[in-house]
Amino acid sequence: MSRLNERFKKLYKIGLVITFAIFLFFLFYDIHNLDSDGKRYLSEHYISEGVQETGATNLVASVLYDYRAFDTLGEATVILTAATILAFLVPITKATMFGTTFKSIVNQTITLIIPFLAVLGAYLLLFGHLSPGGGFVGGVVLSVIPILLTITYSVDFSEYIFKPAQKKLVENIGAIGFVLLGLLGVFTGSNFLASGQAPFGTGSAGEVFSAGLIPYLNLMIGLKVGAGLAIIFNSLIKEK
Amino acid sequence: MEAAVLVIISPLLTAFFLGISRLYVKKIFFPLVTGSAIIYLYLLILVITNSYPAKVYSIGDWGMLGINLMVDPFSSLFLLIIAILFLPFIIFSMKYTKFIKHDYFIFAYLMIAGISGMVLTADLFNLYVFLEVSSLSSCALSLQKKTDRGIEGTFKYLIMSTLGSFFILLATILTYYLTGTLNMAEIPLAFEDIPFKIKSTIMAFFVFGYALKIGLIPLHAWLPDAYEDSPIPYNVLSSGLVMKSALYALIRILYIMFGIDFLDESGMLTIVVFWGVITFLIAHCLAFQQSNLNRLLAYSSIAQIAYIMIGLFVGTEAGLIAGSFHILNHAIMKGALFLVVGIFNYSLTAVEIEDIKGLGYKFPIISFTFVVASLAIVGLPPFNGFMSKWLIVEAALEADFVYAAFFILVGTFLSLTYYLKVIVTLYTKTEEELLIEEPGLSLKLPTIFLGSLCIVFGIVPSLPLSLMNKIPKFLLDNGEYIRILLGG
Amino acid sequence: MEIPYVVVIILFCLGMYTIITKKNLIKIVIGFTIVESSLILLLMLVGYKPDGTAPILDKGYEIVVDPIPQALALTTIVIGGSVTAVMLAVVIKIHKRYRTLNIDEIRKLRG
Amino acid sequence: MLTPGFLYITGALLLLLPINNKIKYIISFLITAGALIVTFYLIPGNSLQLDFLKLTLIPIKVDSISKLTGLIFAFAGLAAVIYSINICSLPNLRLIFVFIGSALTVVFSGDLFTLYVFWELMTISSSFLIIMASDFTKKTGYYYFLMHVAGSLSLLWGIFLQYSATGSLSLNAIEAGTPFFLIAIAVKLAFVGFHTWMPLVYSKAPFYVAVVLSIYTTKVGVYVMARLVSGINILAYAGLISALFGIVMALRQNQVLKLLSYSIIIQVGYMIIGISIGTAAGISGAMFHLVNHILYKTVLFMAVGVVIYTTGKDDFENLGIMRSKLPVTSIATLVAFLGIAGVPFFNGYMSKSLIKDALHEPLLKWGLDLMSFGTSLLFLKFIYYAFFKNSTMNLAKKPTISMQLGMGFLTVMMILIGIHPYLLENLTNMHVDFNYFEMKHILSGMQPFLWSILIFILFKKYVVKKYDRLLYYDMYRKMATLFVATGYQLSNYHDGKLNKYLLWATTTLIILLFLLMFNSHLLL
Repeated sequence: MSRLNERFKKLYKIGLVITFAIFLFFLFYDIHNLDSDGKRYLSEHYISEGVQETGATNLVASVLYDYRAFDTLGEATVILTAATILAFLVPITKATMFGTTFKSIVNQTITLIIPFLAVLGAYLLLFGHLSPGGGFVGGVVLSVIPILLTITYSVDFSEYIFKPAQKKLVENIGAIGFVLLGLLGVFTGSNFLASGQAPFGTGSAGEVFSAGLIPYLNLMIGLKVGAGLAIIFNSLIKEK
Repeated sequence: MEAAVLVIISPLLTAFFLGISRLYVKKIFFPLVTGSAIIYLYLLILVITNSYPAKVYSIGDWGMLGINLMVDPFSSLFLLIIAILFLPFIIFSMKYTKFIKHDYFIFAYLMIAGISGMVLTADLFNLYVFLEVSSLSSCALSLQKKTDRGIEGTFKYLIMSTLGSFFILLATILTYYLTGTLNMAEIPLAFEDIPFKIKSTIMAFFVFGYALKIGLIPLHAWLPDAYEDSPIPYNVLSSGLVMKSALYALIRILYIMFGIDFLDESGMLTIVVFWGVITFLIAHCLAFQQSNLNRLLAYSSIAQIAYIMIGLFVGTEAGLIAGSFHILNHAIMKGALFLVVGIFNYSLTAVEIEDIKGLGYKFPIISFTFVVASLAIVGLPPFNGFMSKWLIVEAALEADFVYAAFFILVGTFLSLTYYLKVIVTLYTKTEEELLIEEPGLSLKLPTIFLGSLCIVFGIVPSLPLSLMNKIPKFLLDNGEYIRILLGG
Repeated sequence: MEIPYVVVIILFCLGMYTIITKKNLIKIVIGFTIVESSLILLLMLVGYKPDGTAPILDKGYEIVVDPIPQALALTTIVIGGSVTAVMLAVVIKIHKRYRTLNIDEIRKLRG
Repeated sequence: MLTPGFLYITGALLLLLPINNKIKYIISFLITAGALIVTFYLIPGNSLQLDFLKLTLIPIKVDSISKLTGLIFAFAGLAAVIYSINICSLPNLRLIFVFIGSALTVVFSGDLFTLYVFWELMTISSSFLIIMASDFTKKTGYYYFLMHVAGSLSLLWGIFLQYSATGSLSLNAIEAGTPFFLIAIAVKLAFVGFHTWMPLVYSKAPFYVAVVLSIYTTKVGVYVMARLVSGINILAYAGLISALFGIVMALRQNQVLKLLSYSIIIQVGYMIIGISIGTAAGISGAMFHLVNHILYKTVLFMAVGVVIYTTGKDDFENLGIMRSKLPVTSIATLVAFLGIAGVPFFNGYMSKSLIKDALHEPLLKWGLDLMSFGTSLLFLKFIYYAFFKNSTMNLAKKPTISMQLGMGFLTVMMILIGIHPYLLENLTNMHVDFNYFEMKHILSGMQPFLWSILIFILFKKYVVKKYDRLLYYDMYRKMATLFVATGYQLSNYHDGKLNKYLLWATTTLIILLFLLMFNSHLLL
């Protein structure tokens, strides 16, 4: 009897999911048959005017850090929240990591790789408005450095090089910097997070020091994401 | 309206600075928290008093190209709730929290920032982002005690709310796909020539996603679990603001994006009212069974939210006013109730109904506050809950939802059964010698403040209603909202 | 052109199925990541134009894909990643307290 | 305009201040006496309007009926407060003040909203009075509160129906939702079937609570019935049935307070009959009966209260102490007995004969005689135990002066009304063309009393007998059990399995989608 019940339950679940799939299928089919391409005035405006208006050739960066920079502030806050939750969940005392020891060749290679990673990260951060990359990507690359250290050496060593408190500080400075850069617009008489409209202007598109606030915002987000991801990784791995 | 954006930014900044203060300068903790709470209160009042006529603030001066914030009476209602609850919450938590205070206040400020962001934004994706900020930090707050039950409840909360978020995100993406914009004023214009079926499916996703966060039955199961072992001051904000902000977003989306005509045509109004009736009847039955005060109040929150849903979804002007009034009242009443439970919990770690036996004679004023707030939440005169329930029933009758109106009264009776159970226990004498830690003034004062608001708003309901009377103008007719947003 | 949408549907429903049937906490979290990735895929599809190039306008270009969904996708990835991290951390805590990952045994809260 | 109800509520607030005993006495006396004087000088026809939200409220509106009721309420309030001031604690005194104040406001309210608010306030204050009174009354208070709130919610629903049908809240005869108004009133005045709270509360609660409650609770129901649903002839029979039920139940009781509470049901039966006739004579008869009933029933409750106070219990045997040790109480009891039995030249006679005279249907007239007969039979039992049966009881403590003072007031008033029945008419300008001392009326008033004495003497051993408890069936408790069982079942479904919760959620999604796809107007 209970087996029959169990089987019925399973069938019921599968049925639910399939019904839902059919709904989704019809929905997508209907939407797809609609002619909705004519309505993309917003994206067309971004593509045709975006470079002049924001001064960044990377349109994704101009959307992320200029048109919709407020979203970016929100998601930066989400990472900060996540990092704070993880740091708070994990006890402050040192936890041991599963004991893996690597051959010395691994250790040596890591020390060689790290400078390159740092340079790559810095490049991605600083040229985010000109080429593929940006704060998030650069931040992730930067965070790989402490992660690699953690994996190859140990949590202890990694936290000896980059102290948790310092990472936290960098993260908070990144977030505060973002907000303060945004407030710069308010102080110069225009709106919050204004870059092109504020008196400091956009510069000429294509140069490093152009696009108003975007490079600096990129830098701040990069610091924040890098520190945040490092904290998250270390906290997850510290638990046994 | 620089203040509008500062309402979102200032708690964020406070949270970030608290993060630094936690590591390096612990001394500035107290002035930072209280000082910024007071500044925040000032900002809120500034925004609320300027909320009519509605104003638009464009972030980065992009106008229609970027993200806009909009302050209108409905959003200022939520800012008013924040203004009423936040300072008492801060003062109460200062004394109450025995765990790591810094983290607790960081999350609290992040949550408030997320909620005010949700309330003010006029952009669909921005709404989603701030929803995530508030729900993630809300999870973090419910985790603060790090007990087994707390962690389990938080996990359930996290799973359910993430599921809801995904559906909201799915609907948001599809909306962008169909309209090519995320601005809440342009979407309804572009929505006009979208086929009926597509629109109603997208609406179903929105409703489902937000209903998970609001906790309508049977999507409610995480809610009492998340409340059971979380810090009690957090529960005040959780039931008063987190649930409500999801409700706010739902109302915003449905009334502005889809419009009242579509809601009526697709039958959404009928469905939600029926759903609300089912919800509060079951929630009252379940609440009677609880022996844990937090769970009892959680179930009662579900029921009260259902009343609010009925008020807001009967689709008339009176209904919107009544529902909004009940949002405010419920925040106050539930806040007072939770704070009283918080005091009991602080003084003698009581959470079960059995534990509070005889406390009515030991804490006369606090217990009286409890009695007042619970009678108010049941909906007996002359307290504020009665006024808003009266308005809701009147609106439901006016809109021909006679069964809903009738069952609201039945629900009132059912809710009395369990609140009275608690009150009777409170005033039953016991022989036991209780070890009591004296609650200081900083615990008592916020509680009494909220309790007295219950009486004041019950006797002079025109005080808050003067703000709420302007709400329907911006919701019932989305043209007004669109005009102001586009014009700004 | 239709096939990617079918993939989105399949991924979404697979994720949903994982979430509602699996008993292991880690598997449930994996279900969430599957759902999330299907949504990111959907975002990419929304912005896609045939023969479009990446929205970086430093050289000559003819058709550029919609940049907004790409920005949204980045945001979604970050939020999804954060939520997953928090979920995993809570799962670790649960495993430490309850000594199990079976969801049917984690039920101290009832009623 | 100063209203008596407002005065009382102010008094309750004043009592919140930290005060000593002396000031408590002064405040109480000033408030109660002040309220009486204010009520006395209210002019029929006065009213006050107040705008509240979208409603126009009339918190005070005086006419002759409300003035009469208000006067007796204020007078009995004075007596009751004096009676209980030394016995009850300060919080309870506050509650008593709120209770009396809201009862007085109900009486003078001119619209349904005010009526409802203060009706509910009466329920709240009286319930807390019961709950706070002692340790044994917690469950009783719970029961009482739920029952009365059910009643008042029914009133509220009736008001909503009336409001949406007519668009006004004025206090006129009801046009829509009459059944709901009837349920509300039935609970308040303890109609048979809705009476279960009354014997429970009056026997369990401390006696001073019973005194205060018995003055106002049921009478407010009667007053509101006269206001809203008067003249429904069929209800006269219902009142008769209720009264006969009351007689049967009262005869079987072993506790004096229970006997008194069942006898309230009988007396309320008179008033229901009077109101249901609908003529001016009938209604004024009912209102006069209300006044008289308050007087003698309060005195009886007070007397039993003195017995309880001095001996500790309210068994019939304890009543015997009256004759030997409590002279004031004995006199008061005797006067009250003669009043309630309807003996000419005592106060009950006046209103009873008024109601009888207004009746035209023979069946009801017979019924009325039967009720009078039953009542006097009941109280003969009471009197028998109090004065004729030998008792060996001893006084445990002396009754306080304030108790006797309160009782004395009412007794004097009773005698006054009995000797000069036109007093009430003159007081309120409700003139009924009726000669109380016509031989015909005196004879018909005497008959049931004399018959009852005869029957009592003949069948004494059946009347004065300890009965077993009747099979006790309470429908409301059964319903409550059902509610709890349902809740338990529902709560069992929440067994903590996350999979289950997720499954519920998904199912809801699918249902929602289906509802929206296939237009849900048809389904719901």
